[in-house]
Parts: sequence; C-alpha cells; structure tokens
Amino acid sequence: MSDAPVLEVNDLSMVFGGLRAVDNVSLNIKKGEIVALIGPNGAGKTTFFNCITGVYIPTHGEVKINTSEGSAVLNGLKPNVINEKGLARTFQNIRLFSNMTVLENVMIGRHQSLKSGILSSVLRTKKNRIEEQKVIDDSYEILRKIGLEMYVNELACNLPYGAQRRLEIARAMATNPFLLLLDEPAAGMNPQETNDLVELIERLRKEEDITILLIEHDMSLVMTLSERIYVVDYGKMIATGTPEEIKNNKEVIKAYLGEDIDA
Amino acid sequence: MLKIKNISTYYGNIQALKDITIDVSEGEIITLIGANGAGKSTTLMSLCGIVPVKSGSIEFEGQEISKMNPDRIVSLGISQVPEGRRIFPQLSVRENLDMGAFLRNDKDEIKKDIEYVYDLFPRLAERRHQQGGTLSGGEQQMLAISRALMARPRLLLLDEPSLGLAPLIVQQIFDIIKKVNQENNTTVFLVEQNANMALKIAHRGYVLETGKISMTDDADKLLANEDVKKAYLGI
Amino acid sequence: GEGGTIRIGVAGAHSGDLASYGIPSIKAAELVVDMYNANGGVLGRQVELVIEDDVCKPEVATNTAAKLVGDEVVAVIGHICSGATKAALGIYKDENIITISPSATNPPLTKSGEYPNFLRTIAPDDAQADVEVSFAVDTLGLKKIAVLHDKGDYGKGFAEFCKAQIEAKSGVEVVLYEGIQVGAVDYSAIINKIGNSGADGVIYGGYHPEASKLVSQMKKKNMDIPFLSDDGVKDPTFIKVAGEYSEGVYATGPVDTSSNPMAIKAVEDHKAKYGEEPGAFFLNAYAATIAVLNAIEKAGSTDYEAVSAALRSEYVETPLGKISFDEKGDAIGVGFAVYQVQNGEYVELK
Amino acid sequence: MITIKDLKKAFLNALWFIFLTFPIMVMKVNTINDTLIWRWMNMLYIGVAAFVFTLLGKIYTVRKANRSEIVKPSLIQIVNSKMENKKVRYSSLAAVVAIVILYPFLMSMYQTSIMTTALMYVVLGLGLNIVVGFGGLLHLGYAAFYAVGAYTYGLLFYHFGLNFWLCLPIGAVFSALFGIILGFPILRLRGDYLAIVTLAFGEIVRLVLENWNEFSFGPSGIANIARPMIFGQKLKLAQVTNFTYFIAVGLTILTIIVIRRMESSKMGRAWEAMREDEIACQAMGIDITKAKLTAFSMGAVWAGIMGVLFAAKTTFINPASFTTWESIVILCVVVIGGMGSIPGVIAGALIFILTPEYLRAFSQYRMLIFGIALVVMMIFRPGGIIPKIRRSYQFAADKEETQEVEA
Amino acid sequence: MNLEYFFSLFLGGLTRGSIYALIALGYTMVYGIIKLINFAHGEIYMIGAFTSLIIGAALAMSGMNPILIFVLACLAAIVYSAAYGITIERLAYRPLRKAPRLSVLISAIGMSIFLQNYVLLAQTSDFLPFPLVLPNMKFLKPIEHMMTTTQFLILISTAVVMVLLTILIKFTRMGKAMRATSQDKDMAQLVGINVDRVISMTFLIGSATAALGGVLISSHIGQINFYIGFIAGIKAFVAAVLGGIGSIPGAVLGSFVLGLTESFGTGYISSDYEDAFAFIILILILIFKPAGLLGRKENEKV
Ligand SMILES: Nc1ncnc2c1ncn2[C@@H]1O[C@H](COP(=O)(O)OP(=O)(O)OP(=O)(O)O)[C@@H](O)[C@H]1O
Ligand SMILES: Nc1ncnc2c1ncn2[C@@H]1O[C@H](COP(=O)(O)OP(=O)(O)OP(=O)(O)O)[C@@H](O)[C@H]1O
Ligand SMILES: [Mg+2]
Ligand SMILES: [Mg+2]
Repeated sequence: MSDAPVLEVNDLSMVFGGLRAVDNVSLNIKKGEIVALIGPNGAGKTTFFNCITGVYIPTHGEVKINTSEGSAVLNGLKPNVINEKGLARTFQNIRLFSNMTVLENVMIGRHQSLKSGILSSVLRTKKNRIEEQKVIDDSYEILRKIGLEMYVNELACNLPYGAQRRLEIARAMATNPFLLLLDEPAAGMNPQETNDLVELIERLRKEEDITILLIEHDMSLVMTLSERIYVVDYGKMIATGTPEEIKNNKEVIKAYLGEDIDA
Repeated sequence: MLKIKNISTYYGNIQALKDITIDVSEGEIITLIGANGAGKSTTLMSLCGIVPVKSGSIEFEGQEISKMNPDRIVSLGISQVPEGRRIFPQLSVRENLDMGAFLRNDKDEIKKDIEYVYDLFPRLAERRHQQGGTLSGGEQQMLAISRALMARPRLLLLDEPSLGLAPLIVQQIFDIIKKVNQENNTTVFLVEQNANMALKIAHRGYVLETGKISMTDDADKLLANEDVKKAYLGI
Repeated sequence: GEGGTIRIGVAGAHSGDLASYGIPSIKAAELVVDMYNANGGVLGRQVELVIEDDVCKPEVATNTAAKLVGDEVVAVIGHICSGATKAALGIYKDENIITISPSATNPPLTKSGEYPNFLRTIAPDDAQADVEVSFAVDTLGLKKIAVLHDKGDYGKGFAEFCKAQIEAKSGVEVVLYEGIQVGAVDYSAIINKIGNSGADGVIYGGYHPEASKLVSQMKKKNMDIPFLSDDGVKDPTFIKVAGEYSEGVYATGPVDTSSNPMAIKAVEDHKAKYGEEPGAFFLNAYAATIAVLNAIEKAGSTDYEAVSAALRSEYVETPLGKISFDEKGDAIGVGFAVYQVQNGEYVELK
Repeated sequence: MITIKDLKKAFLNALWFIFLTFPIMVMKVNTINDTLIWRWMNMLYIGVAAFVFTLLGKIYTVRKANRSEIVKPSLIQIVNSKMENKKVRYSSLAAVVAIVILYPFLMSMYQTSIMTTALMYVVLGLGLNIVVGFGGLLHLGYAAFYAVGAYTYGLLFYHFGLNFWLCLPIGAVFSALFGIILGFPILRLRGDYLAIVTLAFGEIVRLVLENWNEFSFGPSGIANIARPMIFGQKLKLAQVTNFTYFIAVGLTILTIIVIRRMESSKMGRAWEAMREDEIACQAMGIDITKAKLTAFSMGAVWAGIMGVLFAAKTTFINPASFTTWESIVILCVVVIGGMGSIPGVIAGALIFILTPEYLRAFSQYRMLIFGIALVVMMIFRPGGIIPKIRRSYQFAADKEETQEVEA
Repeated sequence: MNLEYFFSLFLGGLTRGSIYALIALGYTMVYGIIKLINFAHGEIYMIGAFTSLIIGAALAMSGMNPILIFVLACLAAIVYSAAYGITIERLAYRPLRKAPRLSVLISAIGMSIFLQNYVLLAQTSDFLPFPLVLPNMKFLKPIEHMMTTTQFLILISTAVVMVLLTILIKFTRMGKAMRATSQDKDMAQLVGINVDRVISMTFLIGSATAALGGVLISSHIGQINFYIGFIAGIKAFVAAVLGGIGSIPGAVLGSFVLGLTESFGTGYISSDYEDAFAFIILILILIFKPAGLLGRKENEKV
C-alpha cells in the first residue's frame, strides 16, 4: 500500500481547439516526495495542473489518488471536491482574495474543516464559538510558520509580490492537503528570497508530512529541492529522472535549459 | 536623459517612495534592484504618470513630465513592460503588437518590426492569432516585451522581464536587452529580481530599500559588494 | 383647531409619471378655496389646503394619509389612483375623515360598503362599462368584439366589466381579450391579432397615450373598425396626439357639462390663474371640493357624522351639475354618455 | 486662489451649459396647443449657476489638495475608536435604545409611519446586502421576493384568514424557496449577465401577478388586509401605527444580529471569497453552487418577511408596488450606505428613504434634487456613507505572547 | 396556420427589433468601454427626441419645408444628445473611474432620475404629439399596411449604423484604442492612448446613435413624454445582453430575437405576457449561452 503512488496520472491529454496543450502525459508521485515539473514556456505545465485540480476537464486520461482512505479517480470532479480529497494548489498568476485580509485568506482555506452550519452560527452556540476561535488560531499559526505573521490584518492586495506568493502557499496549506501543487512559487523573488523559500518548502514537507509537485523555472530551486523531475515540451513528456540525469539530458538542454547552466 | 529628483509617491496614506533621486544618461542600461515591496514597480509607474507623484520632479530630455498625462509621456518615447505583463486579454497576439505601435504611423516600418519580434520570439509567430489572455505565462511575457519594442522607444522600462521565463529564454531576453541597447541605442531602465543577471548586463545599478535609495554604483562594483551579495544575490 | 382654519387635504400623484392626473385636482381645489375664502370662508373660518403627494403608490399613500391625519384635515380631496386610494382609506376610515376622490373609479371602493367615509364625483367603472357595451351592441350592432386593456387597475377593471356584460348578452361574443404592454414601441403584433380574430369592433380600457398609439397604428394598417374607449381617453389631448387618426373614435365620459355656466367659469378661472387649459379630472375635483365645503357649511360644523349626512342629503350646484351622493358614496347625477370624435372634437351622441 | 485662467474656464463652462440647456430650458413647446414660449431668464440663471459652481469646484479641489498633506482621521474612525471604550459604547447604546423606544411617543403618527417605512428598507437593504455586498452578485430583481412575502400574507389572509404572526415565517420560507428557484438557472452567469437575469425574473413575477387574475386579483390587488394584532385584539390607528413601528424595530434588530453572525461565520467568509475570485474559491474547497444558492435564499428571506410586514402596514397590495424600480431603490440603499457594511446599509436606508419625505416641501423638485444627490454622493463617497471596515481578530497566540512579556 | 398572419407578425417583429437595435447599439458601445450599465442612456434617447420635437415644432412655425425640418431637427437631436452624453460622462462617471463599479451604476441611476425630472420640469409631463412626420414613400405603397416609411427608415438606419460602428471598432485607430481601453485602462495609457478622450468619443458616438433612434422611433410612435427613456433603456439593455453585451452585431441580433419573440408571443399566445416572453427567452438563451448569442466567452486562463 505504502508503495502505491499517492498521485497517478495516466495518459492525460488536454486539447484546446486544435492545440494539444497536454499530450498523453503520465506521471506518478510517491508519498513524501518533492517532484518538479519543468519545461519551456507554453509547454502545458499549468494546463496539466488545471486538469488535475478540476479547473479544466481533461479531454482524455485518468487522474487517480491513493491514500489511506483508498484510491479515487479525480477526473470530472469539481475543483472543490478535489480539494476536499486532499489536493491543494497555488496559482501562477496570483489569485488571492485581494480585498480580504491575509488572515481571512487563510481562514477561507480552513472552510472544509468547519462543521457547524448556518443555524448554529446564527445562534452562536458554544461549539460554534470554540470552532471559530480555533480557525482563527490555526490560521494564525499557519501564517507564523510561513513567516507572514506581520501582515495578518493587511489586505492581501497591499502585500508585496513575494509575500503574496507565500500567502498563496499558506492558503493552500490551510486546506490540510496531502499533496501540494505549486505553480512557480519562486517567480518574482530574488535569489535570497528563493533560498528562504527552499527552506520553507523543505520544512513544510518535513513538519506537515506532505507531498509536493511543483512547477518552476528557477533551476537552482528545482535542482536543490526536487528528488525527481519530469520535463514536458509541446505537451509531451520528453524526459524524467533525478536532477543529475536531467541536467545532463541532451534533449532537455536543447529544449529548455540552454548550454551554460550554473547551479 | 532622465532626471528623477526627490520624488515621493503615496498610495492613500502609505508612502511608497521617499525622496528618490535617479539619473539615467542616454544609451545606458541601469538597473534597480530591491526586495519585494521596496517600491521598484512604483518607481516605474510614477515615471509613466500612472501613479501620481506627490512631490519632486521628473525631467525627460529637459522636459518636466511629472504632471503630464501618461499618454503624453509615452509619446515622448518612453515605453514600459509592466509587472504582471498586462496583455490585452481579448486581443490577438498580432493586435497586441499593433497596440504597441499605437502612436506610430509608418506602416511599412511597423510591418518590419513585427517580423523582427517574430524573429526574436518564434513562439509568438506560431501563436499570432491566439487571444492574448490564453497564452501561457512565459508567452505573455514575450509578448509584453515585444509590444514595448514595437513602440521603438528611446527609453525602455522593464519591470521584471525574466519573471516566469524558462532559463533558455531568460538568457535570450537579457541578450535581447543588450542588443536593443547597443543596436538602437535604446536607453534601458531595468527592474529585476534576478539581480545577478541584471547587474551583469547593466552599466550602473541602484538599490532600493523600503522606498529609499540605499546604494548606487557601477554594476560590477555592486556585484562585488558584500552587502548586496548577501541581501540580493543569495550567496 | 376650533375657530382656526378649516383644513382640507389634497392628495394624489403630484410628481412622477402620473403627475398629469394629479396636478389638475390641486388647481381645482385652489380655485374653489380661493373663491370661498374671498367670500369669508366657511362657517366664518378660512379654508386652508394641505397638499400631499402620493406618487400613486399605495406604500407612499399610507404615509401621505398619516401626514394628513397629523395635520388634522377635515376631509381629503383624493386620492387619484384607485390603488393608492384603497391603501389610504384604511387610515382615513379609522380617523373618520371624509374622502372624496375625483378619479378613483374602482367599483368596490363604494360598492363593497367597506368604506363609509368614501365618496366620489366620478361614476364607477361598471356604470361606464354598462353604457359602453350597450352602445357597442345595441347602437353600433357589433357582434364580435375585441376587448383590450392596459393591465392597469383602471383599464383592466373597466375591461373586465365590459367583457362580463358582453358575455351576458346573447348573439355577441368577445373574440379577443388581452392586455397590451404600456410603453411598448410598437403595437403591430396586437393589431394583427385583432385583424386575425375577425373582430368587428374594439373596446379599449386604459388611458389616451396608448389609445392614440393603437388607433393610429390601426388606421395606418387600413383597419377600419369602430374603436371605443373610456373616460381615460375622452380627453382633448387624445385628439391632438392622434390627429386625423382619432376621427370617428368613440369614448364614454361624464355627461357633457361644458355648457354648464359653473364649468365655463371654472375653466376660465383656471386659464386666468394658470395660463393654460385645465387637465384631467379638473371638473371632478372642482365639484368634490365644492361638495365638501358646502356640506360643512350645511352641517354647521366639521363633525364627521354631520358632514357625512349633509353630503348625502343636500344637493349642490357644481360644474358637473346638481349633485348629491347615495348611501354607498357614489355621486347621484353624474352619469356617462358616449362621445365621438367628429371634425377634431368630442361630440356627445344623444 | 482663483486665477484669470479659472475665471476663463468658468466662463467657458457657463457658455457650454447655456448651449446645452438651450432648447430644453429656454424654449417651451407645446405641440398640443401649438405654442412656443421663450424663457430667456433661464439662460441667465443657467449661465450664472454654471459659472459659480465651476469656481466653487475649483476652490474645493485646491482646498482638498492642501488639506490632504495631513490626513485627518475620518469621523467614522473617530467614532469607532471612541466605541472601543466600553463606557462610551454602553452609554451610546443606551441612548440609542431610549430614542428608539420613545420615538413614537414623542413624534407624530406620520413621523412614526415613515420611520417604520425606513426601518423596513433597512431590513430590505441588509437582506440585499447579503447577495450584493457579501456575495458580489448584482441582483436587480429583489422586489420579486418582497412581492412573494406580501402576496403570501395577502392571499393567506384573504382565503384562510391567517394572521400576521403566522404568515411572517411562512412568507420567509416561501421567499427563500423562490431564492433557490431563481438561483438554479443562473449559477453559471457572471456580473451583468446575472444582473439582467435577476431583473427579468423580477419582472416575470410581477407580470404573473398582474395578469393571473384568478390567483392574484391582478392589478386591482388585495385590499383590507388586516394590520398586525396583539392576541387577536384589533387596535386603534395610533396604537397600531406604534405597534407596527415596534415590530419593525424588532425585526430590524433581529436582522442585524442574524446577518452579523452570518457574516462572520464560515458561510459569510465563503460568500466574500466567492465575490473576490470564484476559481480560487473553488480551489479552496468551497462549493460555490451552495454558496450562491444560500446567498440568494438567505437574502430573499428578509425580503419575504418585509413583504408580509408591508402588506400588513399598507393593508393593500397590488403588483405596482413591486416593480424593477423598487429593486433599484433597494440597491441604491445598499450602495449608498456602503456595500458589505451593516452600519452603512442602515445609514443608507434611513437617509435614502427619509430624505425624499423631508423634501416633500419641494414637492416638484424633490426627485430632481434626489437624482443630483445620488450622483454627488457617489462622487464624494464612492465607497458609500460608511464603508465596510474589516474586523481584526484576537488570537490565542497573541494573548500568550503578551503574557510572556508580562512575565 | 395562416401564412399572411405569420408574415405580418414576422414583419412586426422585425420593426420592433430594429427599434430596439437602434437604442441598443449605443448602449452596448458604452458598456463595452467602461463596463457600465448606463441607465442614463435611455434618457439620452429621450433628450434626443425632445430636442427634435422642440426644434422641429419651432421651425414648423416658420413654415419651412417638412423634409428640411426633419433633417435639421434630426441634426439638432444628434448634436445635443452627443453633447449631453459627453457632459454626463465628464460630470458623473469620470470622477468615479477608480471607484467600485456599482457606485458608477448608482451615479448613472441618479443621472437618469435627474434628466427625467429636468425635462419634466422644464417642459411638461404630458404626452406631446411628435411633429416630425415623414411623407410616405411611393415604392412602399404595396406593403404599406405592413411597413411604413418610418419603419423602413428605422430598418435601414439600423443596418447602416451597425455597419459603420463595426467598421469603426474593427478597423480604425479609434476602434483599436476603444478595445484596448475597455480591456485595461492603465496599459492602454502605457501604449500612448488618451483614455479620457477615447471614452468621451465613445459616449459621443453612442449618444448620437441614441438621438437618431429618438427621432425615428418617436416619429414612428407619434408621441413622446419625459418617461419614454426608461422602458426603452431596459429593453435595449435586455437586447444588448441577449446578443452578447459589448458586441455590435450582437446588439442587433439580440434586438431582432427580442422583437420577434415579442411579436410571435403576442400573436400566437397572448400579449398579456408580452414582456414575460422577452424575459423568458432571455433567461433561456443565457442558460445555454451564458455570454449571450454573439458574446465572447470570457476566456479566463488560470
Ligand atoms: N484556455 C485556453 N485556451 C486556449 N489555449 C490555451 C488555454 N490555456 C492554455 N492554452 C495554451 O496551452 C499551452 C500551454 O499553456 P500552459 O499555461 O499550460 O503553459 P505552461 O507550461 O504553464 O507555460 P509557462 O511556463 O509559460 O507558464 C499554451 O500554448 C497556451 O497558449
Ligand atoms: N495599489 C496599491 N495600494 C496600496 N499599496 C500599494 C499598492 N501597490 C503597491 N503598494 C505598496 O507599495 C509598496 C511598494 O510596492 P511595489 O509594487 O512598488 O514594490 P516592488 O519593489 O515592485 O516589489 P516586487 O518585487 O514585489 O514587485 C509595497 O509596500 C506595496 O505594498
Ligand atoms: Mg504556467
Ligand atoms: Mg514590482
């Protein structure tokens, strides 16, 4: 059981009009792994994420998860159901709830974990009050872990770009996922901030016991963090392997990395 | 060519820029680096008149522009690749490029320039009829840069042009910046998180810290500076 | 209070899209009151008008009524629209305030017996429908009639009575019964439908703006069947607006009193004071005001019971003729006649 | 402060407005009587007014530019910070309670009556605020739910003699059901497409009421609906007016409490998130279908309740009271007050409904003034009278820290 | 089934449709650029009609040639409506460029109330007969009972205006600037577009179209008062949304669908529910095509 990959994608395709943005991609991730998905711009990475998380309904293929609660097929489910099943994501083009505070953004993430209905919140039962306070405290705790506690009551839109990216991660973490999908988490960060982010992701994996699939163009981050890498180009999987293997793969160098890659 | 003198900019009650002074001379590449939220993008937006400056002056080729409307400023030969790309989402790639050349009337030259940017980014040529909004992040970035080039600016403002681009393309973008600077003598004002690369191609650099200029020097000297290394280069 | 002025309320639509039906009653009341005050008032006291707008909306009318109650009016001239009148009457009834409407024609207002304090100087819709239908069937000899209305409380109420009365007669049928859309830009569909129904005449319940649109579009389509309508159309404006197309149109209206010397004087006074012809329901409001003031005078006090009795027992000379009110509150002596547009003028058909 | 240039500008503006208003203000045509009247004085008035207002506008902008160097805390912030203090809070609360209780005894029946109307709009505004302010769904058919409530009471009373108190919850439930019925077909619609469909829905409901005589009595409506009673006792007019007022007060308080609690609950946050970004919202595990439907039905409940009260207050209902215009008025209450802000909506309703009543003195001009007031209000306070203030939260962690510091 | 009856309903529907279209075109244009449900658009239409009534009636007293009067009054209406359009934009909408969209909507509602009452007070609340009447054209004689000269002119103008506006938006510099402005105002400025001027131009063109509608439609109906703009505005709004708001051909298509639905609904079912048919078809279409008939689906890339 523990050997079965937590996420299993088989022959996934996504077609827009005549464009095969994702073309027969298969991929699997084991529990606790950090896996990177890289590839040139427009290769179909984000589309791949969208298919897994239910934003798009894939044209073809299967997305499956295996957890302690058994396995489940995700295709065709709504994004919120998929999130309930334990997949959380961040967005490449930041999509925070911009006119809500940082804390509230994270509290939204906790939505699923709340049990009380409208009636008990209107009557403000004791159970409800305790639950509400717990959401607040939990959310604050998450912000603290991610290092955003100084912004709690700021509006999300007033945060600097890098902080917004981290808030995306915090919000995703709040949904208690077992698998976290990060779309270019380091975009817009300077090298120093990227280093901090590497540390943060490492820590999240260790402390929160989650599996991570990330898309990133910053090779220093990809190479240090990930255990395995998948490379796509024009929607097709062109290579897979450890960072070392990928770094030396001719095809990948030609399509994506370029000759002189430092790191 | 560009003289920014003691400008301060506010968002409501929050002061984003405090007494910024920057000089750029013709033909230079200068870069502005700084942490998230330091005010780099705000500097560019103030320059173009999108965010009004409260005090101070901005002179472009001897002309005071700090109170001008953005479209006037742009017509003086300044164009910008804004943060977040800001592609016109419902225009096709081709139409987005045409918008870049909005103030120009030389049809034939425009055609040539379009071919030129298609050459620079073959990916765009492939996607020329696609709606801007559905391009991938990186494709949008290429389009944003191309659109700015279509104006044939004399001063090109770039806000994090390498954001979200594949390593191969990043390299290419910096080459293009250099090329544009050398071949067309376009002055470049570059805002970058990728300080390493930026400082490598720039002549001079400024460091911005929470709305204030904290350091300015030749690019290679900044690259060697210990503080800069620690804070921005991640070494 | 005692010894002070006698206050009379004037309520109705004074602003908004129905203002043209409400404002003439203000002017009528003003003219009458000026006349009385110039002659020393009523019971030796001056009469004062309290004018309040209800925009013809029931919800506003209740507030208007509360305001008038607060201002201690003895009687109210109004309201203009039946709906607003019904809402306001709930309040006047509890406070024993006489209410005389110049224009609310909805039959249950008097017939239901719910509102003993309510009277009107206009005949109710059913009486009018009676006149209309017997004219259409007995005089014009129509056999297949299309009955249309504007979906408003006045127009639809009138049309319903017409329909019922036609159906009660033998050998005549209603071939089309429909509401038209007020304010629509074009009526060709409904006109085609009339043509298709084989109707030999149209009865329309509603006001003149829609009527003139209907009539002119019918004539433009060469549809030449009699068009009959109600008091809302028996208005000189209709003829002006519909122009040549109005020729031959029938409309019911209060028996012609324009030769009545009081009516002539009232209209002259209006022209002198406001520089224009009076508008809709002007004479009805004029008569209502006179009736109230006269009843107070005759009763010798502003006491509700006394005034109410006086209104029902005393006949009074008004521009509508010599009138009084029956038990239910409908004016006796105010009847309907049929008019036809002939050479650009409404002519009473005897 | 005023330069020659400004004067010149003011002069040009005056000319422009003279030109603009010329046919309508100066000429008066009556094609019925074929008359044409020239009113040259109006031209003068317009010119002078445009001139003066331009200069005043100039002075205002100059002043504002000078002033904003030091940003003063707004009145609302001051009030808010004062309210932090428990003593101030409780004493002002006591004062409000006292005024509310004494109001009908100190004021005339008319004043009480319009205050009741205003309070009804407070509740309507708060209800619509759930949909528009919290959920970000532009709703132009809210009056339909109001109608559902009113007709629920009107018909149940007419046919079965059911009393006001019984109909209150029934009206609420019916409205909520209608909310869900409306919600379903429009789940996929966004923004203004939603607005037009809600408008269409509202009109359809009204048209049905207007045309389906057998069911609703058509345009002649239902009259003689019973006013609220206590223990089946019929009250005198003045008493019942006061009683209705207190019912409105009670319902207003109930609404405020319930909606406040909803807002700060899980559902309230989901509504807000939905307003901000539907896709991200779903990615966070929120079922937006459910969120939208609850927003519509929870919003509709209040309209239903107020509909019942409306029928009881006016004793007469007909479809003309539930037009699109009515929906627009309620929307104005929400936006003028401050979208998403409960105190804002309360202030908005009071101002919006009471102002025209107090403008009765200007009878003919009042709608004109009212129109201008809307525009001016939006220009100077685009976020509404009392814009939403985000609450900040208390953390257990905070408390621990302060304790640690103290220790 | 009676074929002639069907055909006359069809023609009636077309007439109605083209009337809606003439108003909806300006509506959709203004919406396209600032995403504002311009409640005052109906009032601009009304002001156009009133201006032509006033000017037309005044000129008629001088005994001028009726055709010339018609043309002059029409021009006056266009000039004045355009002037009102840009003035309203300047006063009531421009200061709110950065405000929440609903605030602008309320401002528009305020403007609409103001303009109605302005005309009501300065002129009259009565319906006035519209003095501008076109003489019948000879070649329409055979189908006169189905289509009058004015109807014919309305149809033609709708087609012409639609074509002109489509050309304007698709192919001219101004059109490009309009499209860019509607999508991203700041970025439009950054490519050198004077956004304020572009928006003013849009209002100018939209209002001029409304004025043309005001004159022709009033001449068709034969009477106007200060309140005609409200219903016209709502119908135009429905038509524009039905076709896909922001789309020029969409507005025309939507208007025709609306006109035909109402006409056939009245003809074959009942005019009691005439408006209801319009609204039901609207809801049905939007359920299946949430962005209207010709509206582009907002392609949101995630
Ligand atoms: N909704 C859509 N409609 C049409 N084409 C689309 C759509 N979404 C994505 N595409 C196209 O699919 C391709 C893959 O896009 P995707 O966003 O997945 O790329 P990516 O790998 O994430 O690139 P980047 O690294 O630049 O973000 C691109 O060419 C893009 O233009
Ligand atoms: N529209 C806005 N309203 C309020 N505050 C803002 C706004 N835009 C930016 N700020 C604030 O102004 C400061 C400067 O922001 P700016 O975007 O210029 O930073 P930056 O240096 O470009 O950062 P990054 O590297 O993240 O892009 C930040 O503190 C930010 O929170
Ligand atoms: Mg991507
Ligand atoms: Mg930036």
